[in-house]
Amino acid sequence: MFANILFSVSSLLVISSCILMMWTKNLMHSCVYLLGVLIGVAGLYLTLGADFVAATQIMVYVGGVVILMLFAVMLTGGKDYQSQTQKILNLFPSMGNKYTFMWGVGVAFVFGCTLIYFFRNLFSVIKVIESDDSYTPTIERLGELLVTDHLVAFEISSVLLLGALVGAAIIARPRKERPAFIDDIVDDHHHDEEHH
Amino acid sequence: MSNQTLNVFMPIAIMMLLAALLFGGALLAAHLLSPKKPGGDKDLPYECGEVPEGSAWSMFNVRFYVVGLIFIIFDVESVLMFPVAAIFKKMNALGNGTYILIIFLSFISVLLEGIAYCWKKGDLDWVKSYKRTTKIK
Amino acid sequence: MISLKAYLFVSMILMVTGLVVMISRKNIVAILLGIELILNSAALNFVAYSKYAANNLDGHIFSLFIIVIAAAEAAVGLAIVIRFFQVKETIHIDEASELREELTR
Amino acid sequence: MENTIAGYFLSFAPVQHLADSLGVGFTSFLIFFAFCTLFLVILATVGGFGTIAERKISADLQARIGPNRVGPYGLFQLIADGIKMISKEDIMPRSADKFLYYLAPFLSLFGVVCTIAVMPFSKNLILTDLNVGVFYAIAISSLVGVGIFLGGYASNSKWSLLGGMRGASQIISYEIPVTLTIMMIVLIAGGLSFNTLVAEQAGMPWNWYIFHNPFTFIGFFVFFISTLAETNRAPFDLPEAESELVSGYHTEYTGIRFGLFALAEYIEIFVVSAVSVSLFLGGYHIPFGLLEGTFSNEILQFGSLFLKTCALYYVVIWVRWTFPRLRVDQLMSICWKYLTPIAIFNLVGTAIWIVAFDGRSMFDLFFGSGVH
Repeated sequence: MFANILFSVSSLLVISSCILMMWTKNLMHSCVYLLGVLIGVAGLYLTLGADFVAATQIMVYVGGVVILMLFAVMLTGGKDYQSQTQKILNLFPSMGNKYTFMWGVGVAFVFGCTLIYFFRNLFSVIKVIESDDSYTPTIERLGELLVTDHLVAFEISSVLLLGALVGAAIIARPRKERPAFIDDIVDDHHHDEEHH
Repeated sequence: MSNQTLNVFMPIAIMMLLAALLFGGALLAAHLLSPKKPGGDKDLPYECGEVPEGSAWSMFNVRFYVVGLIFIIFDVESVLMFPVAAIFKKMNALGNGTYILIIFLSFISVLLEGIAYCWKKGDLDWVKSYKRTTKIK
Repeated sequence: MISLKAYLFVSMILMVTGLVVMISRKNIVAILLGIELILNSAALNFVAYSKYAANNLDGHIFSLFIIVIAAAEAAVGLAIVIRFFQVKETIHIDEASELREELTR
Repeated sequence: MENTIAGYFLSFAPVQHLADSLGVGFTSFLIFFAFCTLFLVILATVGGFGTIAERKISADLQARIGPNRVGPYGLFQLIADGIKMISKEDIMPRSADKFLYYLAPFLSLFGVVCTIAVMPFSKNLILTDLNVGVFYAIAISSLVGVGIFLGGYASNSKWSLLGGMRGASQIISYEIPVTLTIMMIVLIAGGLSFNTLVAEQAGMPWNWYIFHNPFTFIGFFVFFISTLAETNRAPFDLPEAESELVSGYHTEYTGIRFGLFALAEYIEIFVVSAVSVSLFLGGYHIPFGLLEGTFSNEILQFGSLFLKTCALYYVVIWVRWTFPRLRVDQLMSICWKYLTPIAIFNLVGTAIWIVAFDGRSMFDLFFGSGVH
């Protein structure tokens, strides 16, 4: 019973936040709706008994990615770019102009149909296990899996993260617009220091 | 331990509900009790008594982003370490202590490399990272 | 009881929304938001199948790694966005049409 | 049955009888709801009394008297403050982002209140002893950072924005030493649920994890300093530094909204103190194992936790009136150049200690294993 309620509330939160996220023009609001989506997905994980994944979802996404997104929106001015010529699509501000909208719908439709066509047998092939409300804590089993079956992935992910850290730090590191100009200033500064 | 139901998550949901109720109730009480006298310049943002100059939503320093970047990588690494840490004691009791210690330490050593790199390159400095210049020929 | 199809439906909505956001928006940060949605839908599918079809925890491990990769992707992607903004002073996706920045600036 | 408060009560015959007629799920819901409300009311009251305690103790430290007009020793100052907050006009800046302006205090409060669900008040008075308990607590409390950032952003005031940016970057930075230090305790305890973390700290004070090995002793201070920064307490109160940033991220918040921010902050201090008591200082266990197993055990354990938490709370206030505020660059360098490397060092040291000495504590090694 509780699982059903939790599922309904979480999926409602996810779906409504998704739609609002498409709808809104304000990027800051988009990020906040993303927060709603993420919390809702964490609730769905809980209904599946995935407690650790749910907590990870909240920790990494809410504590990290969303804050990073908010910082990035602030740093880039938070403007959303629209073309001003559309008529009906002004009601759906985030949809771009009508060509991009048509492309989006068309591609999504074709993509979805293709996926459904290829995976149409999946629902009948997979033997779905009817499960009840029972819940088994996952963390110890996850730990064992991480140090046995998925050990290589576990260790390599740390290298991946190191690479991401180094790369992103190099890219985002603050530097001045015109390096040559700054070099002049620095040189002048050294020059002055030598004088004194 | 294994014979549990999803009801263990119920208090979390109830607490979320109660937080919303507390917030809503407080706002409602304030709405009913507080005076409402709009007008004047009281709804201008405070700027030391002067009329505010422009919007505050301007661009900000990249330093904040670099801090967030280092944070998120460390956060993710610590998240991955938690399940391993949770079974550390059990594995040690089973006699696999050295094995799991090597796994754990090799993971942490990569973390240490990351912090050493950022330290060396000055990403951890708040002020100095701005003075550094790169020469582009 | 909740069926597998309910999860797949929510996951589908996440996927489609992410796709629409990715395609229709012109702001690079918004596109990254769409990517997060798509990654979330994939992770949700993994966990759902892990409970209903496989009955082991491999799906949880996969979604953990998806979250890890999503975080790394967001960090690098947003760093590129910020650098791009410093060079071009806009983050319109159509402006990103050159392979190197002009050194004459 | 489950390690929750409902599971505990369902083991009694009358409640079991009730559950037979109402159904286990609904009975659990009723028990959970009653105790959630109770704990929330207790913590909100404690948070409210925190303001008085702060004013009284600071007055004491500065040889003043402090609030003494409302009620005996000024104890009802809390109610007076509450009435004042509610009856103030609610002003929103003209250019503010309305939606985010409403949402920000809610997120802040939400993140703090949700952590109460896993707080161990005594062995069975724990709302739910989740298997990922302490991890969940860290995760959900990171919402406070989002709330503070959005509060600063939505006001569209320069002071607020500066405070919000500072607050967000400070809170996320100091989460790293906190997480690593908690992981060190998880290594020793062998589990993430709060009852597992507290279980082996029973009995004598030298069983507390702070005295487990030298690394945990350092780790306690790392944790304490980091939590001061996490909760925006002085000397880390940069997001709301009065002398630099008018009032920081809540400059534009008036009346009850400001009150909710302040309430969230004071509850968070209490929660964080209780978490550090549970991790390092024996948790709800009564020192020297006095009166363990007697009838009123749960109440005494609750009292033990409460007293330890209040002692730590006193230290927090004491620190506030002793140390001057840090600069922003000092704040960042303390986090990234001192606390984080020390936390990693502690983590490595503890891991090696556990493998080398088979998980035995320092005291155990020195004085044999007979003392417990």
